[in-house]
Amino acid sequence: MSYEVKLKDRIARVELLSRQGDQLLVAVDGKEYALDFAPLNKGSYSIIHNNKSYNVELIPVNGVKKYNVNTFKNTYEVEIIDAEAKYLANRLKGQEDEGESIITAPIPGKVVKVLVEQGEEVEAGQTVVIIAAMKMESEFKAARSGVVSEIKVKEGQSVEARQEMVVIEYSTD
Amino acid sequence: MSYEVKLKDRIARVELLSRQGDQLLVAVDGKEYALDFAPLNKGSYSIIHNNKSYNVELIPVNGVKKYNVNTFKNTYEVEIIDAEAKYLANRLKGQEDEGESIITAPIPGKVVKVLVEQGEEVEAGQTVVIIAAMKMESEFKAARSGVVSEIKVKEGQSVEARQEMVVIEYSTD
Amino acid sequence: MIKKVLVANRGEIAVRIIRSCREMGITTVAVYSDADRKSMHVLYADEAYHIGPSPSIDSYLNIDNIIRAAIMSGADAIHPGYGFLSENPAFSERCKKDGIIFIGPSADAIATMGDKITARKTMMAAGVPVVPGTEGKIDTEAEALRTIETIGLPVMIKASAGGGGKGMRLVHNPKEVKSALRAARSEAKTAFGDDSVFIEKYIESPHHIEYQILADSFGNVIHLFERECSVQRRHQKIIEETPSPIMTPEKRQKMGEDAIAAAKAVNYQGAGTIEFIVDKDLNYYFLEMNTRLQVEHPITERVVGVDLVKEQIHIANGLPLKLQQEKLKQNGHAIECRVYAEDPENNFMPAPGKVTHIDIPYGVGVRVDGSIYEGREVPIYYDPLIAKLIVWGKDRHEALERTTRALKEFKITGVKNNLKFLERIIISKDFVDGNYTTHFVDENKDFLMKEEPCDQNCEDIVIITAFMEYLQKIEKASPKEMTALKNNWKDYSRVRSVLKL
Amino acid sequence: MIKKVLVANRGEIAVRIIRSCREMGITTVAVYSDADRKSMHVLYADEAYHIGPSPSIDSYLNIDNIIRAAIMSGADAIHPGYGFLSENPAFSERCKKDGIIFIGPSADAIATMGDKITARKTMMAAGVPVVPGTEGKIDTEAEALRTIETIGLPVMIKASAGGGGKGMRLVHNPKEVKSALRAARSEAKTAFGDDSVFIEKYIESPHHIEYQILADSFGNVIHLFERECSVQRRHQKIIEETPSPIMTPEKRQKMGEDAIAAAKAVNYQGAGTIEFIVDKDLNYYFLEMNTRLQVEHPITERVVGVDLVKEQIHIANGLPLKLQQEKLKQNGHAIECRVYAEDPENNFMPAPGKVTHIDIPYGVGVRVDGSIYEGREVPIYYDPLIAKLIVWGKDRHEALERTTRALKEFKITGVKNNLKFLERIIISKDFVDGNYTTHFVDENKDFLMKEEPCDQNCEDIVIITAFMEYLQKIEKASPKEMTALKNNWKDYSRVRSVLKL
Repeated sequence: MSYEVKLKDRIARVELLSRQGDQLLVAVDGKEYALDFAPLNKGSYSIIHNNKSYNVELIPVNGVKKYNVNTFKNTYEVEIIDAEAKYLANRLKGQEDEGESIITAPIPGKVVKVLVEQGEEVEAGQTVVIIAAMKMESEFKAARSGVVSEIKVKEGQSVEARQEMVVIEYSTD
Repeated sequence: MSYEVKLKDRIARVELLSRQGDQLLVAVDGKEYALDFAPLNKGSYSIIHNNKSYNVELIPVNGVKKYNVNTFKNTYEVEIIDAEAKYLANRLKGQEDEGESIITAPIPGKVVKVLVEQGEEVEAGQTVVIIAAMKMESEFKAARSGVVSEIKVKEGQSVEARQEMVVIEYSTD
Repeated sequence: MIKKVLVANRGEIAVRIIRSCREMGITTVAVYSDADRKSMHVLYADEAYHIGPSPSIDSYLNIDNIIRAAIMSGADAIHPGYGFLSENPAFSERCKKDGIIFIGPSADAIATMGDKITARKTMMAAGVPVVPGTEGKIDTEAEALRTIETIGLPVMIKASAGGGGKGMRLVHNPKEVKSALRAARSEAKTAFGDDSVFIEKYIESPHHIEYQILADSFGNVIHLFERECSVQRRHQKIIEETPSPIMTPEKRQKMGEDAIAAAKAVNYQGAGTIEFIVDKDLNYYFLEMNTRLQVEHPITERVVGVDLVKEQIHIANGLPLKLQQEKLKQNGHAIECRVYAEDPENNFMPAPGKVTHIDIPYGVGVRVDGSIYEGREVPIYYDPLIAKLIVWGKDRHEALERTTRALKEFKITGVKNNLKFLERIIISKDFVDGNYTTHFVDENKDFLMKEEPCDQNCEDIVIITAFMEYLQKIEKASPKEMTALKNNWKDYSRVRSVLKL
Repeated sequence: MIKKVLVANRGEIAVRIIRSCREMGITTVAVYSDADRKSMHVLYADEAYHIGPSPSIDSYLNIDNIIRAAIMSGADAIHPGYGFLSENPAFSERCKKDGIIFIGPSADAIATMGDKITARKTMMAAGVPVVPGTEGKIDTEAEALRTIETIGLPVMIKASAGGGGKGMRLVHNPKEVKSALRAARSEAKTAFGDDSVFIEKYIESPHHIEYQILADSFGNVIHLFERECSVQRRHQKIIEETPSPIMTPEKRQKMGEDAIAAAKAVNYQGAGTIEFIVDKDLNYYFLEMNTRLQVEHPITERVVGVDLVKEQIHIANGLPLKLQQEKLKQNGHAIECRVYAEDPENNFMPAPGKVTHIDIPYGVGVRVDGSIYEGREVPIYYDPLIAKLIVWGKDRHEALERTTRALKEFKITGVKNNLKFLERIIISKDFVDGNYTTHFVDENKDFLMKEEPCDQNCEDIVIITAFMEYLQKIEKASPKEMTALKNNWKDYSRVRSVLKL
């Protein structure tokens, strides 16, 4: 069995070469690892590699292919890229450039400022709207450059969580 | 739905009278309870009854009908007695009086003393064998009166966990 | 004697208060909004009363509903915790009127300290140093300029009823005075319905140091030493420690005496905190008084060896303080880290969500106060504080190394949180050196945002583990589930992608 | 300076040692037997080496294997914890020979204190009171009777190499002397290969009070006050507290001086404990010295404010003690409860099993040291200690009420344990009064075995919850699972029922 696994910017090819109980031989990008790989409870593993001890916890994020991974030192997001995921990524890739993006409020609050107008061109990182919630003001920025196609909120208005605020159409360049 | 539930010596008849989301009306031995019954995670419930708050955790023991139950103050063993369990209990009841009981070692250790001989009559609570394990000596007693039908260990001998030590045939009186 | 306490709060502080009540054999009553039916304080209390919809204004700030719950439950006292109604004089007054003991100061003391100009005047009369500036409110540019001539620039124009940074203007140049004055007054009017403003000298690179005090109904007032609270983000504290690394024994005693004088000036009763602003030369000035328990009270508890909630209850019971000032001592060093459900990479924006996994640190010198559990949804309506880590060491050095150890053991998954950010603070040079002001987070941004490096081996292990877990899931998945999987993933390929910020 | 420590132990003490090493920046090496591959100390350490099969004799007592792991890992020091090889002079010697720092005393000190007659003689020479009795070993009835004439009855005949109650005989009547002497010598011969015995006065209703000491390589020895350890079952401590409720300041100082004298008499180095037996008139006698860290060391850490593992490492590094006797103070009161996987209703028989659920207590004054987690199988091969609850209060009263609160919050499911039994001890009248001896558990059996009453409402709630959970499971169960259920339950109706005791 072999899959690609994504960790931050890196996509690694992983292959299970052999397995004898908890003793694994696995290759990551061609580098071989002989591991004592002991499952603990629900997504926790104790791994010993060259007498180094790793305690790794996996917590699934939305389904089976994405995990939050905790080690003693760090926390990662890891994603399994199987055939389906690849297909999906390709389809999305092709489409999203002509798609649109909706900026939603993650928490309930009040619209303090709308900094753009309909039809206005925005650049990636540009602040689009400011929300006050839990006594704090938070800036919401455009993820990529495009054109504001719709503004769904007004200054002073209260918004609910997940309420749509501003729609941006991606540039096609 | 109605079942019998066993807690210690008590067998209570429980019936779900109505349910509206987390709002339950349940009768226990005819006494009605209107409860706000909120499931938390895996077997944990928050229950509010007449503004009293109960935090109850259920941990299944061997399958689905038996639970260890933790409340803030106490810990209980609770068993659901459905039709199957009743049938089972009846069959067992009829048979166990003519059955036999095997005293097994719960932990590995060494037989310090065997206090009975084959053919000897023993009374309920009588010490049958003494085991030394984890630096402690533990006495093993007959659960009910009967006759020793077989002794499977010798003094000084090491025993493994779950090894059978003494077989007692129940009296039929 | 108080037999039953209603805790008019939620989250970790409600749980913390209930713990001390339990130890004293006092029955506890929780109150909860719609969003908090499954909150830990509801599970942990003996009784629980629903007090309204999720927004605080309809529940935790609803005096009528809380008083009704107190009366129905037969509670003889209410503990307000911090935030919500804890510094609302009307609530203190209402409890008194309805014959319920309010575990906190009188309405009068709350009101006096709640208005900045009144508090300032009261402190000046009591001989407690205040930031140089006007005694009362000012109305004209001429008055403002006269004050500036005396105290020098820069100055801060502040709303008397102010808070949360509103109605405040920093002035560096005499030419800005007129417009700043107008802006501050108009903002104050809008925000608080009161356009009174005053002028204070602006303290650059300040330390925020506060004193815990306790005062009984017999006029006995003691202080329990200082807490250093200069590590802040968005004007909110995130790490506190005691003793303060910049304090001297002389200054400690002097400030302690002034803290007691401040409390006595308002006939204070209960637990309270005098906040001082301290400049680099250790000149200190009264900033404000918090007339309630503070979030960071546990570091004082640890170093002085008291249970402040129990002390509050004893005082509310009309008992005299047993603690004596001259016998109090600071033993060792304590640090508190506030764990927030927030995203440090996104300007500390609150990040509610469902907690899927927690690892809590244990062992020598570690205390955790929290209110989350696995499976719990952190509500979107309230403060994002979900836990506090309180660590003690025999000296500052040990407290720091222990805090680092505990933060590494601490994991919360499912909601974004600031645990890694806290760890970076604790190991940053300025913090280790005890050399920091309220500008610390801004000044150390680059270091604080960096990740601890991990060699390729370590990353590969992570990759292998995820890979193996996935393999196992696939092996275990029944054909039915696999089909569902296949159908699901096509749904994701919609044209519109909803951006989640 | 020590950079890498191998911990030659398992369970909670291994985890506890690793914690302090981590705080000091020291790399840690765990060792494990077959049964301990998934033990917490293995998960928590930086490195892990397998050292043999499950029985201790083949792993944790196997000196060769442990030394090999130390050499392979490049550890420069070994911490032995308690039990296992911690008091084995050969192990201390072997470490020295192989150039590995043994974090503990010299082989000589261990050997001297390990032989009861030698220890007794050494203490007498140092002026430390010992229980009246023979100076050396005795061989004949006549010698025994002469001794008895001097010290009076009852007396205890004890094996010199003894331990664990073996080779001991209590004599109430002169007529029993001859047979008791013969029995004790024969038992000692069998158990220890050495039939030397001696006679001591038997102390009725004794207290067991011990002193923590620290000694560096420069001859500095300090004591860190006493621990009261009289609450025992099966001659094993279950609850310890400090200060002792029966101690006076004068006695405390006198015993402390004697504890220091005892340690100095063997040129002791490291952390150690002098155990005294104390009668009802506060006469005290040297009982034995434990030349290692004790299970109950955390209560001293809490009240005195030290990290004893760190002190051990500093001493092993050849550093002088920084602590000074005259500056040490007992702050407040601490209680330790030992949580065992055992069945109090069945004569405290060890009860290994799989931990299915844990709730751990938190909050002010609570520390938990443990080594279990959900899903963990408690091995059958080792000591059943699975966790320790250490609680602090500003005085004994608060420590007691807090311990009760914490024990109520503490739940371990899946393995039988003594949590409820511990709670009963803490609330029992004799314990609350501080009026107890080593006979406490026997004398309070009836009270300790009782369950806290629960009204019918509370039982009904439990019944309803189980009922609802069952209903939901039935609703969720797929037809396939229901069939499996139906097939399974017929298997139970066997004629033979296996009794599990």
